[in-house]
Amino acid sequence: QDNPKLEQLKEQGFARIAIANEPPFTAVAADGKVSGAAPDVARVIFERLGVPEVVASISEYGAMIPGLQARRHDAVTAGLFMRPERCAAVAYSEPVLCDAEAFLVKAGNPKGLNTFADIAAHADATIGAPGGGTEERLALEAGVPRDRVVVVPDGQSGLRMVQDGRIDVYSLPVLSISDLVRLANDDSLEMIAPVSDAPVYCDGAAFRKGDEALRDAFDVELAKLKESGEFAQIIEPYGFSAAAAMSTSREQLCAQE
Amino acid sequence: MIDWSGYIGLILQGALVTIQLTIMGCALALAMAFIAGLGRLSHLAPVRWLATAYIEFFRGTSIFVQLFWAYFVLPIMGFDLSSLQAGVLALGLNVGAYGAEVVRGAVQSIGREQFEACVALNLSRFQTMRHVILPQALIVMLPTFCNNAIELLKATAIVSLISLSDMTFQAQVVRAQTGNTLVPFTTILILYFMMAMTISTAMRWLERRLARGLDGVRS
Amino acid sequence: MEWDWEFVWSIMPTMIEGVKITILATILGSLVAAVVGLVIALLRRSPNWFISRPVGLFAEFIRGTPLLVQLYFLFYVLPGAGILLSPLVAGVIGLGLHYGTYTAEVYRGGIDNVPRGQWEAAKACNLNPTQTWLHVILPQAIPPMIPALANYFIAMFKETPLLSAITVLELMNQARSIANTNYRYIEPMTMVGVFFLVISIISVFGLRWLERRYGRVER
Amino acid sequence: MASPIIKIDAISKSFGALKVLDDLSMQVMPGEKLALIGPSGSGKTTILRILMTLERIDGGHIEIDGEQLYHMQKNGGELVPADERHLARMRRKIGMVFQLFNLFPHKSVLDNVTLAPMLTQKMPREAAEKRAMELLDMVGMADKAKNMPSQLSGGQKQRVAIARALALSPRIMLFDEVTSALDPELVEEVLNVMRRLAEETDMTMLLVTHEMGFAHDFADRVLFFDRGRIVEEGAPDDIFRNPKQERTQSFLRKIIAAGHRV
Amino acid sequence: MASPIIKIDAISKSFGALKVLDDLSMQVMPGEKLALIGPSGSGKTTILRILMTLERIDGGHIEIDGEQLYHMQKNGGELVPADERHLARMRRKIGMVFQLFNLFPHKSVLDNVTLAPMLTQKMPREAAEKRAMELLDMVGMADKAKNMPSQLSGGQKQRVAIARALALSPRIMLFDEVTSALDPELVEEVLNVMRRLAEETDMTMLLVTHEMGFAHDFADRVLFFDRGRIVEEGAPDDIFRNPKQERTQSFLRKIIAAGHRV
Ligand SMILES: Nc1ncnc2c1ncn2[C@@H]1O[C@H](COP(=O)(O)OP(=O)(O)OP(=O)(O)O)[C@@H](O)[C@H]1O
Ligand SMILES: Nc1ncnc2c1ncn2[C@@H]1O[C@H](COP(=O)(O)OP(=O)(O)OP(=O)(O)O)[C@@H](O)[C@H]1O
Ligand SMILES: [Mg+2]
Ligand SMILES: [Mg+2]
Repeated sequence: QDNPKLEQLKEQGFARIAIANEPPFTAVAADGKVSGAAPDVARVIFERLGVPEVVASISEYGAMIPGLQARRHDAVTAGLFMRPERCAAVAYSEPVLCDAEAFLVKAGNPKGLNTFADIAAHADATIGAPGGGTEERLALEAGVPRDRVVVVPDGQSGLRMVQDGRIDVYSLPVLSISDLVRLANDDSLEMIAPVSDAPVYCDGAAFRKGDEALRDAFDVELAKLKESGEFAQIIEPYGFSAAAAMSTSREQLCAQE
Repeated sequence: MIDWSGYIGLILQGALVTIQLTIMGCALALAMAFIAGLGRLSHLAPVRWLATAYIEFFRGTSIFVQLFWAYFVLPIMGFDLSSLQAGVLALGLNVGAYGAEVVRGAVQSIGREQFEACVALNLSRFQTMRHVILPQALIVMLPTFCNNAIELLKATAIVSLISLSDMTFQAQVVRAQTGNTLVPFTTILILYFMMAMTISTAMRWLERRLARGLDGVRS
Repeated sequence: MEWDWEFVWSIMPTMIEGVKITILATILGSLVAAVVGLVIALLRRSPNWFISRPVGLFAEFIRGTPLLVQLYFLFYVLPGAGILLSPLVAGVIGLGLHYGTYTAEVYRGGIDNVPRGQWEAAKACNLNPTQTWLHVILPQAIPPMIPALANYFIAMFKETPLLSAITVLELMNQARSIANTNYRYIEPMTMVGVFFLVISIISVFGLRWLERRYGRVER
Repeated sequence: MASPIIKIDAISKSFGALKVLDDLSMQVMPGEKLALIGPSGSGKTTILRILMTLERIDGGHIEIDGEQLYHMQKNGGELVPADERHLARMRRKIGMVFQLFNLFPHKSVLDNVTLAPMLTQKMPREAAEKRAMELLDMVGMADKAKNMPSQLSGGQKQRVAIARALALSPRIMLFDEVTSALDPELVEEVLNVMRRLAEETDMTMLLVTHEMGFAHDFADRVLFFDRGRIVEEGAPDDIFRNPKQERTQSFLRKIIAAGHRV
Repeated sequence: MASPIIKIDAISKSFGALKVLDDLSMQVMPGEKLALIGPSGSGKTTILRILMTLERIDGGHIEIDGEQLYHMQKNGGELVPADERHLARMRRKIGMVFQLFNLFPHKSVLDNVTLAPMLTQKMPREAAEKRAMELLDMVGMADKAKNMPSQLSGGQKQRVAIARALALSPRIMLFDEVTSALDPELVEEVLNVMRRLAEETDMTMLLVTHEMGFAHDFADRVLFFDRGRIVEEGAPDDIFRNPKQERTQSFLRKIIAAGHRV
């Protein structure tokens, strides 16, 4: 099979992946080692494809696709959920990690914000979300005005901003929020999950348009992993459900509105 | 509680990247400062225009914008740069543009009579610059170069925004891992300050060394 | 990727929103810097060692460390101490404090340039220290400093993109938001660059005028 | 008999290792016109600057008009170093005119003269301006009241500086080589103003000068300084015609050789 | 008969609207010592600076040693403006000493003298230093060879500057008021060096000076300039004792009144 990109990766011996440092999707340990469910899956698959190493660089969600286009990364494995317009911009693999959306709010949810629509309806509720992430778009689509959607650089900042009352809601996938809450160990915070007006999303490894051959090779190995049960062994310790990922497909997710 | 030693190690790794960026950026900036600064004094109008365009462009647009441009736009246009290369390029070209004005100002601060003495001694333009003007101008430039180097050091912090794992970036990582903001940021503030002090101490030493020749302590 | 004019026009209104915040932050930051600089300059002249030295060290520290990290500090660490600043306020304070340490040097130079005879004449006229500063020293010291101050004003302007790191929705942040949601970097980033270039070319002429107007003092 | 308005008692002053005034004592009576002469570096300027509190003394006492200048009495009657408030109060009695005029360059001639009365004596603007115009008229500068200092010649500047010092109505005026920075043709206009001043007022005046002829006409008494000490003093005629000390004689010889009038 | 080494033909020079040299012609014979005198602003310095190519001429021609200075012959024989290479070649024949010495402050006395020979004539260091020491010895500065210029008095600096200009062995030396920035007591040491130079070498020398006495002793011929023209020229005795032109007479009268020796 003709796959120049893969040949190139094999030759250089590593693949450059973009991650977000948002546990449990992606994480960087104290020693600088990259872990998290998405990179772990990618590492195994690339290994099987004959690329022994993955080199991760941390990036904002918004910068991932431009970075891919700018050839800064060979793949994005970061919990970048599949959405139609993203499917149009990059070549996704089959689903890997699935998760619903969650809100982080002050204990007792003083403004009673349980859905994106609630936030839109409330006159002065503000929501924080990663720039260029799914949640930012969901909020905007639900009708929250731009000036009430605060772009937050990273999870820790978002947590901090809820604690400090700078924003009312910080939205991330369920597992990310629960990881933040666990780490913060702060009684004044509360998690709302899942958010009912947000669908369950799945991510996949994202490749540059034009690297479909590489993506297809990735898909083949991914399917083998899923079948052998190794897939569940990798992601379930992080709290993800392998069944969820296997019950849907790229085709469905990319069509989902 | 938190095992800080590992995280401090991470920050020190970042410090190495910051130092690397600063040194390479300064080297590029220094080269550009002399090329463009002397270019602006050239007899050839096109060279002068080119130097002026470079200087005004890089001083005019924000370093921030330049960095994002080098990182995201240049590759799309076909220039493949690693993030370190993009960082060094943006920092060096930006600070070099400021340095160019320093070089020009210092050369112009050397009295016209020195140039005339060189004409009377039949030195070529290059010899005049190399042996007479620049050795004197260098001392005038040094204090401002010192400031420029510190500006460059400080500017390296923004490469963290293009995910180059410098000191600021690693502090962010540590913050995300530990949930503690005060410790990593205070640590890097102190480290940055120590680096700045090192630069200014080194420059003062250099200045004294060079000024000695002019004072004529040599006998 | 190709340049897309239609896209440029569609994002123009959003960019202009950002421009407004950028300008607002610059103006407020300059006011803070002007005042902070004066305070630092005056305190550093204090005969009391316990005032002048710590203030001096503080100024050196601020000047030797990156604005970006200082902004993180103001925005994320201070709330831990119960000081909660809105993003814009934190940004303005950060800019003002940082540039205040620069303007302090300008003030110092301007004040030192007032001849000693003026202090003595003020004393012989029996003016008290406040009167001496207000009526004799500052009116003479400030006009020659105006070009240098304006220079820092422009420099600060070009550093406002840093405020995007603490969620201020200024020009750079708007551009990044647009890039994030549309996956297009070329147009918004280039527009930001062009915007800064235009402003700074205009300001070069403004500066020249200021230099002619205030650069020289008659004595 | 009146008591002295200035009483300097065994003061000394050093700059670093250099002893500039050495155990110096002198007294000045109210209304007296004193000329201080002597070679360069002998401490003449320093003594005026000390009286104006531009320098501090290292030891000794100075009494102005019966009050200590650098000391003040604590409740117990004990003398302690003066604080800034005491100094400010004492300075009201003294005015000084400098060699380099030191006009405020950013203020008009009139504002230069009105500034201090308005600020330190809370004089209303009209009153201050009326008085300033009288003084400017006296020094022949009334027509330049609206000018800026940079538009004036040296002699004119110095006359404004004299008016400015007079505006606070000090009891003692100090003049430090007020003509030595002027072009020769401008010296006379300033000296004329000072002559009138000496005749028309009963202010106490201390004058440092190298214009021996003027010192002779102007002064009631001449002090000859050398190396921080008063070597000789007396009536102008005695000092200039019959100096007793060898040092005074050689100084005057040199001055005459250099073409100065005596 | 020898042909002139400098032939200036109808040159003119303006600075903006100010015409500084006006249709000026003159010739200098090899070995001749020429003094250029005249009131301030008459163009004396300008003519030296033009010969040294520090200023360009607006019109006219200059021939040095039979070659055009500002023009060169193209293949066809046609005259075209000189390029930098031609100028550099012509400059080898000319040396200049400036009023303010213009020594290189970052180089020792010896290095000041050796720099140009080593760079422009590729002279090896030893040879250059040997020659430099001879020249420094001639101007009486050999013992200061290792000093920096900042450690020298004005007169010493000027003597080094003369040695530096001589190091390139020019055929023509230009001196522009080489003593006027010196303290009176230092003038003589420089003039002595120049006297020796005039006696011992057959260099052509052009000297601008206000020292009329020196000009008289030194020069074979004196040119009196006024407003960019040569008003009078002749042997020193004729010019200084019996000037024919009214302008020359009044200029010399003024100089004498100001106390200069003639
Ligand atoms: N601020 C100072 N620091 C150090 N030395 C000083 C200072 N002011 C004056 N001196 C020295 O004190 C000595 C006396 O100075 P002073 O100005 O009183 O002399 P003077 O009699 O006024 O001389 P002149 O006629 O030259 O004005 C001089 O040797 C001078 O150099
Ligand atoms: N670079 C210049 N730009 C404008 N004017 C100049 C320049 N150089 C000389 N001049 C003017 O040209 C005139 C002649 O100057 P020049 O220096 O030749 O006079 P000079 O005879 O040497 O006078 P001096 O005895 O004062 O040195 C003067 O009026 C001078 O102001
Ligand atoms: Mg004095
Ligand atoms: Mg001249």
